[in-house]
Amino acid sequence: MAFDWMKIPYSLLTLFIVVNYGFLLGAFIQKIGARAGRRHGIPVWQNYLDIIKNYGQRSSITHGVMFYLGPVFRLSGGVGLLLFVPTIYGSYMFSNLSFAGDLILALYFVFFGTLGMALGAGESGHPHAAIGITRGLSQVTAAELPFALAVFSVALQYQTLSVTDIVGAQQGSFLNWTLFTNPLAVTAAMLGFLGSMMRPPFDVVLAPQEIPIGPPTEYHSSYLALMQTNRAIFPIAKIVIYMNLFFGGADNWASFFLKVFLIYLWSAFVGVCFPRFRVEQSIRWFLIWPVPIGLLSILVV
Amino acid sequence: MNLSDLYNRLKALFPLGELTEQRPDLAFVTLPAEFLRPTLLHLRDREGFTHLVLLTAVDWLEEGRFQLTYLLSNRTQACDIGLRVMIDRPASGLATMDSIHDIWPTAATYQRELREMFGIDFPGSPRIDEEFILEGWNDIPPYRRDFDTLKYAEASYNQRPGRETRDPATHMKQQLYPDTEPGGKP
Amino acid sequence: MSMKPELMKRMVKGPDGVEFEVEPLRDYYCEAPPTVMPAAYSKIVEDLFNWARAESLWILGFGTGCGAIEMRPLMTPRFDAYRYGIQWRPTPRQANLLVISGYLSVKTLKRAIRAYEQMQSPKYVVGLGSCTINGGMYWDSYNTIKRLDDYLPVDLYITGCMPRPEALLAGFTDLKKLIKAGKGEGANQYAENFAWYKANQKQVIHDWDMPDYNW
Amino acid sequence: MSYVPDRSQYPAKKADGTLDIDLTSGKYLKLWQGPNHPGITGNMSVELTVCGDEVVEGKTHVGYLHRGFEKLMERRTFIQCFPIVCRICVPEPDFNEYCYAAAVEELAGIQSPVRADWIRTLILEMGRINSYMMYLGGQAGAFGLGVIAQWTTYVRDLMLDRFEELTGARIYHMFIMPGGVRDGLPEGFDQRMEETLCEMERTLKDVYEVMFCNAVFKKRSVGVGVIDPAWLEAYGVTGPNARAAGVAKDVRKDQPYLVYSELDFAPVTGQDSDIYTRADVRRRDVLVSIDLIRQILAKMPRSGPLMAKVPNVLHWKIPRGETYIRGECSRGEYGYYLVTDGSGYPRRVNVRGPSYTHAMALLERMIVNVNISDVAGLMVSLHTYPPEIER
Repeated sequence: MAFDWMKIPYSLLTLFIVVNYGFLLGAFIQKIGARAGRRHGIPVWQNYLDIIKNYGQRSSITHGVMFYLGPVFRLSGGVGLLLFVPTIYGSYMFSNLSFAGDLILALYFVFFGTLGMALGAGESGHPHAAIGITRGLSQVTAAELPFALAVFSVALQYQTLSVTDIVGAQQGSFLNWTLFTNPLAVTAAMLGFLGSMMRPPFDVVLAPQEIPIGPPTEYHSSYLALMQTNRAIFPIAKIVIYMNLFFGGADNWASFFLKVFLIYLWSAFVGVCFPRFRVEQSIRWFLIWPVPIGLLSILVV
Repeated sequence: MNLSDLYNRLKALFPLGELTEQRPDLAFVTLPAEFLRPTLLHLRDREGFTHLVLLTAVDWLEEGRFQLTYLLSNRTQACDIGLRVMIDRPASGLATMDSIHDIWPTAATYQRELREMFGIDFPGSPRIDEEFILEGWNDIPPYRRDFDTLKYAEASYNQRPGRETRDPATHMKQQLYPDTEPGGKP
Repeated sequence: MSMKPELMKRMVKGPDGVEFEVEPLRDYYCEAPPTVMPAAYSKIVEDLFNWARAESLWILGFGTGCGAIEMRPLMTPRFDAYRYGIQWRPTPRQANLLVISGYLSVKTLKRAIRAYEQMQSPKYVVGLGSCTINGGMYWDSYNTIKRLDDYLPVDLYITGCMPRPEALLAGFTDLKKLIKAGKGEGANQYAENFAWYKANQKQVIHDWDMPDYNW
Repeated sequence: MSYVPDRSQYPAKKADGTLDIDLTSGKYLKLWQGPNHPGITGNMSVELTVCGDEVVEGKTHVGYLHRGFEKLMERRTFIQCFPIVCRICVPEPDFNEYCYAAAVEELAGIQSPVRADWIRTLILEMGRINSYMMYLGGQAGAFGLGVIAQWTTYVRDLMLDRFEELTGARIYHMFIMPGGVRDGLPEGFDQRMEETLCEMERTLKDVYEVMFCNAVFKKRSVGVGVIDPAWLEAYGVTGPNARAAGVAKDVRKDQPYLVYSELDFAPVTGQDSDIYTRADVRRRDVLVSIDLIRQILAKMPRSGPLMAKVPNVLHWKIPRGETYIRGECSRGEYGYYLVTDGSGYPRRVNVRGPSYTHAMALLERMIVNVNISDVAGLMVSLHTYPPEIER
């Protein structure tokens, strides 16, 4: 089909909505975590203030070109991931630039940001950053493995690689969701999801008590603000993929917000009540539990 | 355990000084420096004083001596004995004493502190010459009696004007007890 | 001045067998003195920035003295400082408020200076407790500095030994007022009187084995 | 599936037993943990030499908090020393006050009143609970379980309120004077204390379920950081660190001071001396302290003098003598060695803090071959407070 230029402003609109929702959702999840600690927690608009403050810092230093490009890569990873999956199913405005075979592209984008971050933080030359990168790459790889397996199993199940078609196949009653038609794959993917969200028990990459605070150690003012923006977009984009693949997508913004919030909450709840694994322990955990489930799901399909 | 009995048993073996029974479960004994190591080993292995509580020094400036106190504790008998070793105190430069870090590894820490704070050297003790607490110290060891901390502080740090410091004795005498005889300072 | 061996200029043979020269003081730090950072051109933008800076204070998690013990109650349920946009940052790069929590021994002063210089401007310093003002309890101690503002540009002092969390919250509220009024220019003040501050610092830090300014 | 490290890269030992570490070889990395580090206990620093993911050598550096108390006290009269001793150890200051007061009383031949002894015991136990609460939060936080710190600090604040109504201060109480205590219990103190203790027991129950029954926490802490019982005497290990190794070292039982001989309790011990056991011993020790406070409030005399007869403090001279007073604080044996020379000023005061041995010699011995991730947890599990190392 011919490329429709109108899609570009529309997808930018999607981006705008998602960014704001990401900021608010992040603060809200933090408030929920604070509730567990009998606190009130930060105000919901705190993230905006931090962003403005960080962009408003007057001085900033550099460690080289890759140090600049690191947050940029990360941000483009998040944005790209978001732009190439349909946010709202069936809506012309918010189906973004998705085309056939975009599932592989999405998988690539999930990893893209981490790699860019690794390169950038490596340039900063801080030992804590270096240790954090080695931990992060190994753990993210282990966490992506079950997700990839689950994605393949879903792709086999629906005989397509287009997210749009997969979502379309899940419409109708919620019994058509992959959650019920292929529970094994969903279990594997959700367990892997924990690992990729950088929350306990899999946040040893950023563990403040051990390597403060991992890869972003040297990042400050504007760089940090870029990464915060990405921290708002990237989880949402990832959740959008999960939602489309496993939870029947969303056909209007209301259900979109609701589903994203619930999926996000899943990782937050686990995060509040668990300490963190050591990196080799977490990798072992991923290889023992989710990966076999993922393989099993492929076999079942 | 009765500490005077222990003292008599030890006196048969080593030339000990007088015994000061501070409490029924705490006594101090003076002994010459060369007999310190055998006494410590005897106390640790035969008498069950296995716990080195502390090792510290007292600066008797007037007598020109350092007093090293090795305080040992016997947990099963619930009593402590402190060994006082008097070593002579050079007016400037390091005093010397032999190290006991091979008997109690943790003594190395105490000896590092004594080396820095009193200027007592323990040759052979691990990391003895590294800086322990102070950094870039350029005066006589601060715990010696002839080091005046107030003078040093006023000389090296600029004070904030407006702070009054009075001698409490005279101040409280004027304020509270105008009728008492003046409090003496040494 | 005693130079630590790992700071000396030397030839290093890497794992790949290539010989190269490292001079840590030159390689790892930049020695350019700080410059005065101008405010944003338009006043509205600067006011917006100041408002955001005031409302998101990121404290550097560096407990330099006794006062640090009241920091945990400050961050926990009873006095929940997160409500006011106050958070901990573990690394000086991302913090913009350095809380000197209590007396500073000379050894800690050295680390505090380096932590302060690694923070990004605008940055603020809050002195906690009487001992940062005039020595307090330790007025005659040979190892603690007596007035903090000779060595770092202090924006605010919080008195007490030690200050209660309520006092800390009140102090931070006042600091926010200062910043919103555009008075929180400690970094520029440090840059303007750089020579004076350095002279004071080197007067008490006898083994100065670091660059004059590390970022 | 236990973690088997690759020792092929490890440094060889030199003749004098020290490791032969060539930093220019690129095999080793120097990591400074602290002083500006969230995982460090207070303001100290550990210089780690890591090889791969494991520590091959660790050196403790202290002195960032040195104020020279032992020098300052030599130029202050006996009563002037009293307000500054509590500054030596911040999280549990009362032991400084008690040990100093008891030492002065012994050398001056003063007998503190019975009622004062009971109140002193009460204050020491309250301080012990505070210190343990700080520890539990820190131990969980070192392994990334931040919520425990929130809960324990919340109940610690409640206990600080009791301190406040008793002594008038949150942290530095300056309540145990040489000769007795400043004041008696306020009105209705027992009942409010009882509420606090109940709240504390509830919180400890939650802590037990979330922290000690947590699979991940066990995986991190069981079998990590073991203290060999053979090291106990060599490194002068005391307190919970020794009790977790199966040795019931507790000054409160071995050499009862104050009124502990009239109280009924048993030292808490554990067997396998790892991080988990040390944490569990301290958790159970809090329960013991709670029980002790209840006993004290039930048994203590409600009337009687609070201060013994003390000579005019302005020219209070104490004859020449030396003594050592010890108490069981939350980290181990806390002691004051006081020497007087007949003048109005102490000749020499030496503070023996348990962290002095735990954080220096013992930590440097234990930290070898530990994963970087566990260093923070190991350090916290020794429960060291830097201020009492360097005074």
